Amino acid sequence: MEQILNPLQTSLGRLKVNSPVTVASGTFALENLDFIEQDHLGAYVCKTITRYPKKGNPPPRLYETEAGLLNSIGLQNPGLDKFIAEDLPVLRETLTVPLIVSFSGSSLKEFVQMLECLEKQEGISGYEVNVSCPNVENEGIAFGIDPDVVNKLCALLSPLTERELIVKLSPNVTDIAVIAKAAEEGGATAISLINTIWGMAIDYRNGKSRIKKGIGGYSGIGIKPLALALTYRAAQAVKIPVIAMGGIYNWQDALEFFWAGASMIALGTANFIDPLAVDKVYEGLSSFCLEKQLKLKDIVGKVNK
Amino acid sequence: MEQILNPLQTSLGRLKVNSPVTVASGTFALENLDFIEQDHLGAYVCKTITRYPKKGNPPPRLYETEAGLLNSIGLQNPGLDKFIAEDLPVLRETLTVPLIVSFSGSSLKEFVQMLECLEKQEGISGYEVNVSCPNVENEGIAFGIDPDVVNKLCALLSPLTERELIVKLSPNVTDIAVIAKAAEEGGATAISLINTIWGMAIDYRNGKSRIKKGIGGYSGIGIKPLALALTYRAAQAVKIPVIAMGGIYNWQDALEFFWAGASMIALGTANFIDPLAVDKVYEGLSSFCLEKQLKLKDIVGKVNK
Amino acid sequence: MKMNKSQPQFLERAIYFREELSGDYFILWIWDEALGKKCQPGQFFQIRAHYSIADAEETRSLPKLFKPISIYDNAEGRIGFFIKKVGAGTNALYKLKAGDLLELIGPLGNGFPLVTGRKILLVSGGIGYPPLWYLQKKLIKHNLLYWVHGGSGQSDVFPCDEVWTEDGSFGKKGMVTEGISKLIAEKKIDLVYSCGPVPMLKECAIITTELNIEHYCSIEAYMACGIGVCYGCAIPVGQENDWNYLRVCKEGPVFNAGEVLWNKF
Amino acid sequence: MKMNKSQPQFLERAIYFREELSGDYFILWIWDEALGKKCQPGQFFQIRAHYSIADAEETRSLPKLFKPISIYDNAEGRIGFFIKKVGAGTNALYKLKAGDLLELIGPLGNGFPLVTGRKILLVSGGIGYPPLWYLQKKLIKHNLLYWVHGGSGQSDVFPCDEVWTEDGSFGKKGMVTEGISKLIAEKKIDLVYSCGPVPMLKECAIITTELNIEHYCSIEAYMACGIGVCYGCAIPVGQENDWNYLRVCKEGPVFNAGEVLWNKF
Ligand SMILES: Cc1cc2nc3c(=O)[nH]c(=O)nc-3n(C[C@H](O)[C@H](O)[C@H](O)COP(=O)(O)OP(=O)(O)OC[C@H]3O[C@@H](n4cnc5c(N)ncnc54)[C@H](O)[C@@H]3O)c2cc1C
Ligand SMILES: Cc1cc2nc3c(=O)[nH]c(=O)nc-3n(C[C@H](O)[C@H](O)[C@H](O)COP(=O)(O)OP(=O)(O)OC[C@H]3O[C@@H](n4cnc5c(N)ncnc54)[C@H](O)[C@@H]3O)c2cc1C
Ligand SMILES: Cc1cc2nc3c(=O)[nH]c(=O)nc-3n(C[C@H](O)[C@H](O)[C@H](O)COP(=O)(O)O)c2cc1C
Ligand SMILES: Cc1cc2nc3c(=O)[nH]c(=O)nc-3n(C[C@H](O)[C@H](O)[C@H](O)COP(=O)(O)O)c2cc1C
Ligand code: FES
Ligand code: FES
Repeated sequence: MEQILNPLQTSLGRLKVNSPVTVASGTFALENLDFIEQDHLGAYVCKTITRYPKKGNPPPRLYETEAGLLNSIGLQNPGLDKFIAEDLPVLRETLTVPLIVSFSGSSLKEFVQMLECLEKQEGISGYEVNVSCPNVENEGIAFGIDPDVVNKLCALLSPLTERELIVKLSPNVTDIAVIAKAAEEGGATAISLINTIWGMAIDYRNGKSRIKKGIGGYSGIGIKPLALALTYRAAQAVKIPVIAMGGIYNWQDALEFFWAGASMIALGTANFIDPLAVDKVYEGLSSFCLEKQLKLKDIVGKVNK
Repeated sequence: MEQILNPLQTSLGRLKVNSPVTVASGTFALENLDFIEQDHLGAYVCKTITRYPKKGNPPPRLYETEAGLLNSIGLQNPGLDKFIAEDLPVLRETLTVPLIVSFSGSSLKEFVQMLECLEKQEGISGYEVNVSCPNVENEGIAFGIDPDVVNKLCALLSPLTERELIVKLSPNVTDIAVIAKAAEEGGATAISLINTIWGMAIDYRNGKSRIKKGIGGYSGIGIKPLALALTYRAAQAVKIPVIAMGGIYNWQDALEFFWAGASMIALGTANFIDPLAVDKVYEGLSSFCLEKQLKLKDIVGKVNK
Repeated sequence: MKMNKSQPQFLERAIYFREELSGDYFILWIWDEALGKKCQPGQFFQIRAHYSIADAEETRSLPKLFKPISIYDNAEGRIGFFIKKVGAGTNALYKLKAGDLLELIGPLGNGFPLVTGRKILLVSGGIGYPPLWYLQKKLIKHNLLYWVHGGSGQSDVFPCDEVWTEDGSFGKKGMVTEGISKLIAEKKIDLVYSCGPVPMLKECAIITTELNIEHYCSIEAYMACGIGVCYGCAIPVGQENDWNYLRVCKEGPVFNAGEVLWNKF
Repeated sequence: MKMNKSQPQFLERAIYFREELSGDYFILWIWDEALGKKCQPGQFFQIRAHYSIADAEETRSLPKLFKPISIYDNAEGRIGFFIKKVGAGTNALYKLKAGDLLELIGPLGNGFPLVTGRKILLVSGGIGYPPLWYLQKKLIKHNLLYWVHGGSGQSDVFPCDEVWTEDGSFGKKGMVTEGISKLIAEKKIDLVYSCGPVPMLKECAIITTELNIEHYCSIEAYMACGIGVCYGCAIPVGQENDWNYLRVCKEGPVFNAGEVLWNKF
């Protein structure tokens, strides 16, 4: 039997990566590197930053449902300047894998300004443009639901950078294929999906909303079938790579997404459920490929009905 | 302590019902009455019928995921004429609770024709207009995503009947509140939600889609947080009653939906999971109300954050 | 020939005996004379390990669907379910001990047509074995029977007249369908009953259609309700230009093999 | 005063002893000397009954979040978790026996500032008891201590100096916070440590602020990651016009009670 050297090697646009496993923005930080092998990550995606510091939403911000997690963080973050001054140097220092910076703006102009600012910084391999956070109003998600706006945003950003330009889409839309296409045509080099879906939970005894803001973002295993359907739809609609996420807890889950058309997958809630999730998914995929003597790339999109 | 006679009594528009518990179209039929007390149902909703017989989708049509069920039935049904000739007489004979007939058309005209036909039949208390089935193309769901079409459909149908006119909405839209409002303004007397959401599952070993058509409809406990969020949104947007469904398995789940704004709830996948679900939910709600000395009506929409 | 139907019931019954067999097979026995009287060979139950909402609150498990399991044996009220552990549902059943509660819906489905004075070939593959056991007990007095069974290896083999294994570890090596034409000729078979995976049934059906031999097969399908409500278990039945999806749980699980549209699966 | 921090670890440890207490309380003990050396009073672990993906495939349960549990005791490598069964997560812990595996992430959080030569009041409510046990063991040699504990009934009561129960079934009847002002005066208290439900901490903080007494409280919050990554456990800390959401798992769980914005909860 011929040995395949690294069956998990893949690429994200121009970026060659050694692992198809990455992490979902907001669910993984440097602290997690205490638990896993950094080399098992194809890229490191940081928590979404905004132009100005954000306090985020009032607590309670979390609630675990029967099959997933509700969150209402509201993009709490220190803002772009502090990110650049304080966080970025540490990230540059610590990371041996490509850094993808997730950011979100409240207007087209702000997105452009933020990108321009980040372009001046070294040690960034790509951006994840978050137009899909359900936990903030008039920001993020307002952009993600309108194909024309998404198209325009990408058309404004793509000429300004040689780095990877990933657009993160919202599942809370009527037709994700249209939005994915709009991003591609605007010059996005990849799309990622899904962000959390709307979710709510109420204490049946007294009617109290489990999270303060009422509606929050729902993630975890319960959204996997939806994430998989949307990954399939989006992957059918565009030629650029798709980074898939939504309820991936183990390597078997991950494989479903590769078959459906994802080039990379990201672990989100799984990092809370199992600190070793990245390692286990990487190793599971590795063994699968070695055993079946295939390259992961070769199964991407090969779902059969 | 004063005794509340029937704390579960409620009304659906003009229709007084003795129970706020009903069943989701396509998941319950006369066969189920062998297992439960018919009186525990506020109404009986039959499987969606179409103008002409439908074969439905090729098998496999079902797959149980970690937290719910994928289906791809494709509205298999005998068609309107056979329904009227064969099923309706038996339903009339057997039912002691109001009958709601669910139907779906492939054009505005067909919806109107079907309603006219059904109007001539006795023993029907209301209609559930299904504009939201994800398992058929160019039918059902195409209507449910466009507020103008939903509005027009309701405006066409509502003058033709004195019976309850319930419109069943799709969760696969960007803003359910807009669609709910469009239905209300068109003359719907109630809305019901949610129908299944997009879902997919793949055999990780060989890439085979678990259901033949690839993407199917996802129901069950995994969709509960989404259903609850959309119920809350829709109930905030309209004054007409909301019939809520989506992952309700037990009476505690049901209470969450009443707090969120539902006047009635429907059990769908729960009927497969537990043949006694209707009885258990009814009895659980009853005990809860008696213990707390309240009428269920009084908590509708009273969620607090 | 007669078809028997009876109203399905929802019941909870304690397991009074549990048998561990080779490989991943086991038998669960319940005892209910009244229920036993309603059952016919080829019928099945939707069964599940007892689940209570209290479990859900106290533990971390979610309730799941019932699983369709054939009646393997039914004598004097002792009803047996012969089960192979293949996934989560059957694994939960596997873990049950005598005394534990089983949830049952049934008896379900049409069952096999019963006959007298015929020369019958029984063909089973893998977990298609159990319903034929109950069937042959009913047929053996008034018919001539020959039973061939196939499995992938020696742990998938059970008592019958002729055994085939895919790996050749027991009996003849190959697919159980390989020897059928010859057997039909040799034994002058005029009726075939089969149960097993769809490819096996299809193979069998091609042979019986060619030889113009009556053939009833019991078909497996993924089920949700089991009682004819959801239309999830449908398979294509009829003529090429006049067919419909029929429900395995209601119009089946036994179908006239010549009427199943094997190419539309 | 010193604050201790150390890199949290992910570990699997066998339970070497399990104690059943009154009501729904129990203690799980693990043994790890190196780990014990890293722990400080007020710190906690994210813990969970061992879960394997094989469990998920074989059974019907889904993996769930870890649960934050304080260090109750830590002596010569014996680390104790004193737990109340309140929901699914703690129930899964309740079911563990000696020998079973526990998954742990920790030690986490800042811990209580340690002092000498002070007159200290410890105030605990319900499941706020465990971290103060470990704390008082560290403080007792070099400080004067008085510990009041409150619970809803007699099964929520544990060794301390003064007990309050809401139903009056043991000790004094009422909320534990009712006697605090008087105690502070009587015992010339100059430092308060508290742990318990937010309303109790708030009440306590109002009193200590009014009396201008130093007060550290350990706060509970719903957690996902436990390591400062998700920002799910944040609470409002700072001045009315200059505040931020700080993470209970990272900047806490111990906060200066005077800096917590109790009205913004
Ligand atoms: C009418 C009828 C009678 C049956 N009688 C018996 C019986 O007597 N004894 C017995 O052991 N089994 C019987 N079966 C099959 C049994 O129902 C399935 O093995 C069971 O549902 C699997 O459930 P699970 O949760 O354990 O596995 P799952 O997790 O659902 O599946 C495990 C694996 O088996 C495959 N699989 C699942 N269900 C089926 C199916 N229905 N057909 C083919 N492959 C499937 C899946 O693709 C998967 O690879 C019968 C099925 C039917 C329809
Ligand atoms: C830093 C810290 C230290 C802790 N130390 C201990 C300890 O030593 N011993 C101990 O028994 N418990 C301790 N707790 C509380 C413990 O974490 C919760 O009781 C546990 O998470 C409940 O999980 P569950 O799945 O069993 O219940 P759930 O199903 O999550 O909840 C059951 C009920 O408790 C309520 N609840 C859940 N979590 C909390 C919470 N964090 N605060 C208040 N109410 C809640 C819910 O609303 C629900 O009504 C600590 C919490 C924190 C944050
Ligand atoms: C606590 C939490 C915080 C999150 N924060 C962000 C964020 O800052 N930016 C973002 O794009 N997505 C954020 N997400 C969404 C995740 O990146 C991911 O899209 C989603 O959780 C679905 O994947 P999962 O099911 O694997 O968690 C967050 C999710 C969670 C649970
Ligand atoms: C097997 C199956 C068949 C269904 N058939 C229909 C249908 O014919 N018409 C319809 O409006 N909804 C249909 N639905 C959707 C349900 O009525 C319901 O909206 C959905 O399942 C969500 O509720 P649940 O999570 O309680 O099942 C079907 C659902 C299932 C699972
Ligand atoms: S399983 Fe529902 S109709 Fe057969
Ligand atoms: S629990 Fe995640 S930051 Fe505290």
